[in-house]
Amino acid sequence: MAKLIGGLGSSHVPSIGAAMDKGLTQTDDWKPFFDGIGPGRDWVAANKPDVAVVVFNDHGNSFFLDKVPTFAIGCAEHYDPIDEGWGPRAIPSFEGHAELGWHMIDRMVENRFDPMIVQEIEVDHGLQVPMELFFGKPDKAWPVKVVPVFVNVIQYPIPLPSRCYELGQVLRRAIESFPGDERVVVIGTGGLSHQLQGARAGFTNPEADREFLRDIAANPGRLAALSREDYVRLFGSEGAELMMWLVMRGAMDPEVVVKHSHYYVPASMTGAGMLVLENRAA
Amino acid sequence: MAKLIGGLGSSHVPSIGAAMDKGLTQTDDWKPFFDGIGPGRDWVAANKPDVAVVVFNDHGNSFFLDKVPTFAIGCAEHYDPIDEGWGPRAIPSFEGHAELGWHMIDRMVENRFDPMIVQEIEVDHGLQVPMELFFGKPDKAWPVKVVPVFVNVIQYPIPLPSRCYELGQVLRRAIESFPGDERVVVIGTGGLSHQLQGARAGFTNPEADREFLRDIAANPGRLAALSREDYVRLFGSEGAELMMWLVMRGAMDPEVVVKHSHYYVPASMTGAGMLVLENRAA
Amino acid sequence: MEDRIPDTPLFDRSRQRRGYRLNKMAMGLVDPANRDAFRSDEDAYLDRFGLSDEEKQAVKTRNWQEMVRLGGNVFYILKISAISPARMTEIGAHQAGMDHDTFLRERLGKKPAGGQ
Amino acid sequence: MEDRIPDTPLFDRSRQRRGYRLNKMAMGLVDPANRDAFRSDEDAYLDRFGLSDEEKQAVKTRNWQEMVRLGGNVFYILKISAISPARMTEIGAHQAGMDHDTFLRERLGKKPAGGQ
Ligand SMILES: [Fe+3]
Ligand SMILES: [Fe+3]
Repeated sequence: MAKLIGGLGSSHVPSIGAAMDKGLTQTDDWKPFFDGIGPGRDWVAANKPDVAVVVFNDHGNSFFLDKVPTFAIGCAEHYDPIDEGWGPRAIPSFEGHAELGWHMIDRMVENRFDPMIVQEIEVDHGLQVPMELFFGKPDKAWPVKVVPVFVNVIQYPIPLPSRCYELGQVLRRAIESFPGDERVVVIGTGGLSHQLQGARAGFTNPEADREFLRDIAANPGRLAALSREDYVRLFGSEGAELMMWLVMRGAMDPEVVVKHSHYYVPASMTGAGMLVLENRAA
Repeated sequence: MAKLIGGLGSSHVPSIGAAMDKGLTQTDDWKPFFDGIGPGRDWVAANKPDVAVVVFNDHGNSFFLDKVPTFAIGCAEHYDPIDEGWGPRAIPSFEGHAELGWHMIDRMVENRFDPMIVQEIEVDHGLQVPMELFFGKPDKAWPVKVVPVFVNVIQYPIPLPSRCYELGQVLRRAIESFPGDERVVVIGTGGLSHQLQGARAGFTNPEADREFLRDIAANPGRLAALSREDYVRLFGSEGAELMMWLVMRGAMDPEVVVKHSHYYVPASMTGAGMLVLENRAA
Repeated sequence: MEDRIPDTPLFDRSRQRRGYRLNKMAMGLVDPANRDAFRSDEDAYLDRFGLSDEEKQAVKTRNWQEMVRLGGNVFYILKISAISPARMTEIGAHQAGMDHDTFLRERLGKKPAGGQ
Repeated sequence: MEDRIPDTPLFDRSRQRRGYRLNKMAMGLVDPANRDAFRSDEDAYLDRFGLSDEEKQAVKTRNWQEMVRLGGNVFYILKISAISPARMTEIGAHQAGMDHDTFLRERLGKKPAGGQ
């Protein structure tokens, strides 16, 4: 059976990708952020995952408002980077683990989740940036296959935080019942605090962000019990993205070990974080 | 608050629509079917619903296999008939009850369902034919607004029968908590037994169909407890459509009164049925 | 779930992955411009969707049984019958391996001249 | 949920229904051909999506605050900045009603010359 070897967390701010593209990682603005990502890269290099289940939200690129799925799971053979308006970024296509995606979808449906089944789609910075942060930007091919898990955190009603946590629990059982010897990581992406719209634009909440990074490991029940409005109030209008870290956390054991935690604010207008968790028993 | 005044069931075989279009309702093939729909039409004429929540499946018209939602709920202002390959049928556009659609979506998400939220879509015969059977084909406008509920019964994994039944229970609470005085019917569509593909093509099961029509009223728990494979084995490869009647039934009280029940086989290659249920307390 | 129910192709993972291009080609026929393209140069239209020779042959001979064997789902491939008229019962008879009258009589209980 | 959280536009039912056409227009800009159309005749491009005069005025003046007030969501309208360059922090500052330097300093804790 496949094995879940770790839960990773990462912001997916597009300007992080742009900073890497433009070689700005050592500027005053970006150095403090990029200085802290090394241990995350080292962990994946040492632990050699075969598959990354990437939990992220589309930002009005793959989906328009005409049809918005609450949860959508990819079971395609590959996922190309999408044109968000500036042309597709020059990164390799992501190879999909179609069989694991189908297996996850089967287990979700049997466990009273209602996914959209996706066999053809392109992916935006929400998936791209975390992949670059953990694996670096490859010349030809990514070192892992991916299964994208799209979560609607933009158009209301967005799912409940507790539902996201439960989704993670189902995905864990799906991964560990998958016939194969794949080493799998689940990556929760988005956040941390940021607000890009309204008069409160530019709001960040470093204190709440640091508490989040602590409690997502040590006390996820508290974060799963918050309301959707709590997320927006605490973390800004776009801070509801943090609910996607609960999917990752739900896939892990109740007890985890924090192998790496990093926080810097602001990355562009966002509190930026990275987290590496292992199950204690592992 | 809005009021659920009845639960209706109907086949949605496209050739029923074609028979009406071509004036073939009195031929030897069709007369026995159309002779039995009068009481259903009379019931809606007497009970004057304002809204029809129509539970149906798309047949590869509005959705392709690239992205298949398990459940999708419409909250659009209108729904045009789609071009299924022969050009759109000459029937009026369906006016949507957008606010009720949004309300249903909100309540679904709060109750751990994961709908796709649909603001723009066209609808195929799965919605059209039951509307014509119960309301007749109007010249200008349909006498009710609609909320389409799309259920994936084509691409596996299709949802569990019990999940469909539970969806009905949530929709019931949504309807009865909707601020307004609308009179609402829920229409479950599809089936009954038919198989359009494979060497068993042409399979129907009149005995199972008659038992279904009896038990969907009197013993829905039995039908909700069947497996997806049971539906296919009993009702044919396309007979899994009958699961959508469970959504309608879940919206009704445990005890119902059968106001009308009609069955005829074959309509084209399908066991065709119509059902009108009222809550006993109503 | 494949083949668990005799003579009944469930449209499951393996079947629909196999038929994806074939079904996508057929789905394209909901667009009137594509129907025109299919009518005026069927080979060129089929090539746009990358169909194999085997798949193209099945489409061009209107071999419904074979299209389903290759992963075609009736709801998609049926759209071909909007261009080359074929009744649903004829498509059913073909898959059942029967002539139309026999199919109507044995499967649907119709008298020899009936059915539609 | 609207207005329950001060100065924070939740993209809820009412807001997104109001902004549907505006956001659809902006979403169109993921297509290079539409970007060219926008560049060469902005009025004609906006008219294709049935925008009101108020909405067109907001777009043409790159009035981000007003676009959001009219139901625009930043993830869609941001695509306009691929054509008329504007940094995210400038779009933020405009909505906060501040000049860019003040926004960087007061909201993001940057030194006057910083930001990106
Ligand atoms: Fe994001
Ligand atoms: Fe059907």
